[in-house]
Amino acid sequence: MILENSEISGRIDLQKKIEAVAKYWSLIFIALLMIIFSFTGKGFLSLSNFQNIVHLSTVFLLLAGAETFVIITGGIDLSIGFIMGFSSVFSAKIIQVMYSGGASEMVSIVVGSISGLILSLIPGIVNGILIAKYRVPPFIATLGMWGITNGITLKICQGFPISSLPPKLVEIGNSYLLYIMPHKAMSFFRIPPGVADENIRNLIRIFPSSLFFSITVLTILWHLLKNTKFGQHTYAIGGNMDAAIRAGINVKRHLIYIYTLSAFLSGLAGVFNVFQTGIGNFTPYNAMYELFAIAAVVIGGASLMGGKGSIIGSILGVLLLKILENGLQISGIEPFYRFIAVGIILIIAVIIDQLFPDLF
Amino acid sequence: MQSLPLNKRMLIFVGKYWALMFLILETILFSFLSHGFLTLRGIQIIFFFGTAIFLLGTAETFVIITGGIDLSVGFIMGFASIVSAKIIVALANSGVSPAWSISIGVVLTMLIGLIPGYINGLLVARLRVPPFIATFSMLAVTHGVSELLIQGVPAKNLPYLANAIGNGYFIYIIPGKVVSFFNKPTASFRGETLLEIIPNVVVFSFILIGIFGFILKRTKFGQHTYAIGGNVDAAIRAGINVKRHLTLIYVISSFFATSAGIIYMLKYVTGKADAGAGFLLDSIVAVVIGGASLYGGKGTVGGTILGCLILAVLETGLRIMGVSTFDKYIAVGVILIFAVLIDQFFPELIHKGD
Amino acid sequence: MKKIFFVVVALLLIAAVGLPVFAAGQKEEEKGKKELTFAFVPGIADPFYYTMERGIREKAKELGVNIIVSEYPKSWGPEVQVPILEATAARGNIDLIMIAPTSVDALIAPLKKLYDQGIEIITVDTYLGDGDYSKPSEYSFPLAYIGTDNELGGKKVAEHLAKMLGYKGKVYINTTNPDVSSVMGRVKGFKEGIAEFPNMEVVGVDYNLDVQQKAQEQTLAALQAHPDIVGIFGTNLYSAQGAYQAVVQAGLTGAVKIASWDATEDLINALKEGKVDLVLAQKPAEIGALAVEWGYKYFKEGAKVPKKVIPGFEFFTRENVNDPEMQKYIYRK
Amino acid sequence: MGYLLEVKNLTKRFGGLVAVNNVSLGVNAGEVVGLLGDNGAGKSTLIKMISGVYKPDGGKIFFQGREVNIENPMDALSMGIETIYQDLALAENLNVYSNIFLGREKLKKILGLIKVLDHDYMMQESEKVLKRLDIQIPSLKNKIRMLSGGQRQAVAISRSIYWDAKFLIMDEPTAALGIAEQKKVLDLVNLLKSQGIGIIIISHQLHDVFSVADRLVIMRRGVKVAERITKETNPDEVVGLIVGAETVEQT
Repeated sequence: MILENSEISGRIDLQKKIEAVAKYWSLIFIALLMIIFSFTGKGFLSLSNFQNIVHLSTVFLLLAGAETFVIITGGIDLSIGFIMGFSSVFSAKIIQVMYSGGASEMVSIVVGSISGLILSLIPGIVNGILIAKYRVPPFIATLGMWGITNGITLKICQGFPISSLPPKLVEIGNSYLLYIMPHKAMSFFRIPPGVADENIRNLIRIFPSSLFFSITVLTILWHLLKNTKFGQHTYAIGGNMDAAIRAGINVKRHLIYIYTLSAFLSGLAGVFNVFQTGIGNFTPYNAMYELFAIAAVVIGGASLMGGKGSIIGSILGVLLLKILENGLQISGIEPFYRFIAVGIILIIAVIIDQLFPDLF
Repeated sequence: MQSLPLNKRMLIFVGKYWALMFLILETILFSFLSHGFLTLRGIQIIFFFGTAIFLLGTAETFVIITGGIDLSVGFIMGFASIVSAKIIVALANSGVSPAWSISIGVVLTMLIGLIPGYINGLLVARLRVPPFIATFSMLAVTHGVSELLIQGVPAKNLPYLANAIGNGYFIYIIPGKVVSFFNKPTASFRGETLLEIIPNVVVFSFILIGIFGFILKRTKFGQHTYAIGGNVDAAIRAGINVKRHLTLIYVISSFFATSAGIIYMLKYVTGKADAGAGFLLDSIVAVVIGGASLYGGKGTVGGTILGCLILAVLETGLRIMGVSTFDKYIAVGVILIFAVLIDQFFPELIHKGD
Repeated sequence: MKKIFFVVVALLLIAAVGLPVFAAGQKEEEKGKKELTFAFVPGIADPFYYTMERGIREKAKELGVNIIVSEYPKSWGPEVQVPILEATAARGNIDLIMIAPTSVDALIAPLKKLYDQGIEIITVDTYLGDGDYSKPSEYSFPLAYIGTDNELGGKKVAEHLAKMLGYKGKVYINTTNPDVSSVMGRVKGFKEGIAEFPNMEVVGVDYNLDVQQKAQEQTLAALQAHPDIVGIFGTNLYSAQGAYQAVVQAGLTGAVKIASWDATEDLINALKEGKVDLVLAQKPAEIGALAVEWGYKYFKEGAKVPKKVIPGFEFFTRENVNDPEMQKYIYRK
Repeated sequence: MGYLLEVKNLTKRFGGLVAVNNVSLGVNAGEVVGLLGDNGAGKSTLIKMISGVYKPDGGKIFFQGREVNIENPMDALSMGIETIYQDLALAENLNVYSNIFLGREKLKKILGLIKVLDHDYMMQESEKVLKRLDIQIPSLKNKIRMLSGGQRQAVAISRSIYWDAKFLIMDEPTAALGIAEQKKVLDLVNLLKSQGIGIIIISHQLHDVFSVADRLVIMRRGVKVAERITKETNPDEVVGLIVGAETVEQT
């Protein structure tokens, strides 16, 4: 008996270890990738490269955050990529009109960004109403909204990116918290004066503002999902819609909120994109932002059946995909291998999820 | 229990046949209002360019009835176009006659094209990976492999015969002079009226679609497909080998995507990785308009073809009419949502009518 | 009630789709019979072709030619473009089609078919086969190819950039898609140009598939892998915009020189702000105008159209960017 | 010996959990055995092993005196072991006769070679079996989705009867039914018993079990804890066995 017990406990120990590996597999995978790439890619393992990665991930982090909420409820939102383009073009257009009409830089930026954000709520509300009230499958409702927002966006900008925006935008969007010129100068938020072009390569930049921005937003989302009634209800709806209804949760209203939140976050990504690039970008047809976000969320442990997923998981998902992409680029590997790698990683993610159903 | 009042019966009628009515109305409108729509040419354009979504739509019909979805069909189509082009070019260059190279290439590609579907099926059926993810991964993998095969540059230099088959017609008529089959009359000269009737690729597609439509509607295989979509547990307990069946479903889907890829290769004499990328969503939309539910258990090949036609007529009609591109996106989005709303509002009426 | 409401919505929807059709239909009724009608089929929805459309419309108005502009393809490829081409041709009464073929071979058959029906073809920006219509071949039927000499352009960009860099250092290319003939010509020309300077080297070519965000990521990665890159060539607007934004983000503005192809407003502004150093402006409007003009001459005067028309290009630099003369080369609708 | 169906030492594990532990039991032809136990006692797992949904980790199954190997549901069905589940396992999107024939569709040949579904035959046969059991359903072409709970139960039972069941497993057959419908189902059980069919019935409704079962088997935490002849016991004792009061007293 005793022998048997120890055998069993040994087995449980092993199982626990395996489960720990399975649970943190994305983290382990990221670590592995980093080790490999620091050998294969010159310049991969450096502060500036990681800052680049997080800076360029900002948009995707926001989109994945949006998709996380939707997927936990068991839905899907295909319109996020185009809502992003919609808000980007809309806010840029307003900024452009105000700026050229003589409004000050800051006023036009603030007014433009806020109106872009508010407008981006509309497609979300419509999505939510269609899905919650009229029981249109999320796939179809958001696919329809995909076409509609894309059409409206292109009508506004006529196929041209919106440009001639105040230069301040890019300055804010690409600024860093701290600039250090070794042995010479140090300053906050702006490049130290007197750094000439030749020396600019030596300037050290620390902590991009965009990281500050994404940390703030994601912390709020994390808190919302993890510690609030709203988050709890989101999981409940995804776990068992009937149970949620019987428990007195106003599921319809909640779903409308979820899709509105998703659109709002996509809108935020769009506005940020204006800051990042200095132009209002419509979303190109083949960008497939939504599929990227869905992939990241699934890698992060969410299930498309609903009821599972977390913000931290989704963040890891985005970082994994972005580090993979960046590392392969720096290592000079053909982009085509990247597609294959993404596909295989996704399958690994889901199979791990299937093998250990109670982990996440 | 009184018999239903007239307006209710009308509603049932509308709910049941709205798609067909929409198609008819759409066709009537366009034929009055856009020049050159209701002509032999206009109609053949709809069918000729519709082949891709007809085939991919049929693929999705099978998958969606089982409650799944196949996102990889577009890139399997591209993969097939590349594989077939590569094989044919290689054979032709090594001295095999064009007819033989094309035949061998097509047959081999048909076989190779089943592989991604088989893997999809294994992932979904055996490893219980959600179809969305399994097929999305397959999308990425086939995309990567296709691009690697051609290094980013579309495969070309196919024999002229491929072009002749892909863009050929069954019957050619020069009114009052010549009728010829399969080959363009040599007597024709530029500017003369030449009637070309029934494109080859349309015939080929509809034979395939017809066969599989029949299988779905009339056979045990079809019945089991619906049963799996309706209630997997019931299907398992009824002794249906669900795993094997699902695997077969994804293989069928892959088979149709491969056929679409081969037709692409014949039509455009190139192989291109993203050949079918743009048709994926259209084909899913067509299936849904055709009355299928993404929750599974419902849908018919006939309905899907109806859905495809609604989309193809709309696209072609708006194009011939010259409506701006941007408005078209909006129109398609609105119609899509509307299509599903109707379905949501009439379910009980539709079922009573069955 | 709800159901009746939906039937009403259905009817309204059909009417909404129908009404513009009515309007469009009536417009076509009014058109005179003896006027020439030219159709324009662009390659993809992007500012280059929108600008070309403007040139076409202006010239057509001047000459009294009817213009039909087809739907803009949402992505690059024959499977998107050919259906649009055929649907546009199905409207009938078209004398000439100006098209940017999205494939050098896939477009031959459909265009030949239209040619056999009596429609003349001019290819703009991109071409069929190898672009040489003067020798007999299965693709020699178009009246002409009108477009920029991309290889020459690439070479000139290389020369300008080399000069700015003092003829030394590493350069990097960001481009769109290996299956676009025009863009590949630019890359080829640029590489040849750089190869003439022994102290210069091309350290990489990335394909962004026409997604600006991707261009930005790739450029940043390239800068990371090769910190000593001093010059970048972005071969079209998405590549160039992504590339300069990457440099801005890396804080290397000024230290890395950027040569770009295609004069969008954004790139011109960036040039003014010092973020971009050289902009090659093709003349899309002029390409369009030339196509209309030659077509008109062919039909009205029986003129012999040259098989190849090369309208040249202009360079924007910091010195001339504010010249009133140059402003017309900026891409606008 | 002599049992129609007998299981010996059946065991099933799920990971670390032993759902069914060394359970043996036998059922005679024309006998109804009630399988009782609290939630999680392992009743469902046990019958799922008999019907081929789960594969046992240990133990043997004998049917008609021979040891049998049940790999999947089809094996069980082909031997004549039919199961009616609590959730009925009907495909709601299919009509009544398609469900009765699900998995064993009658085919006919057209053009001499292509096998297609024989709808007419399946419809007629289904009508016959419903008539035999005195069940009324408006139209056999109706989809299951449109039927009431009792009608669904009737469809599920007629489905197993049609296939000449020798042995029937019923999981909570009366749970979701109204009073009149419950009685109807119990009548059906008695009818089947009189036709020589062996039946295992799982139910929480002791009243129902006592009214039809000849023998009772009680399970707790995956173990068979008792077996009683129905006439020799009473509901109080059985409840005690189910919740484990008896054992507590004994120790």
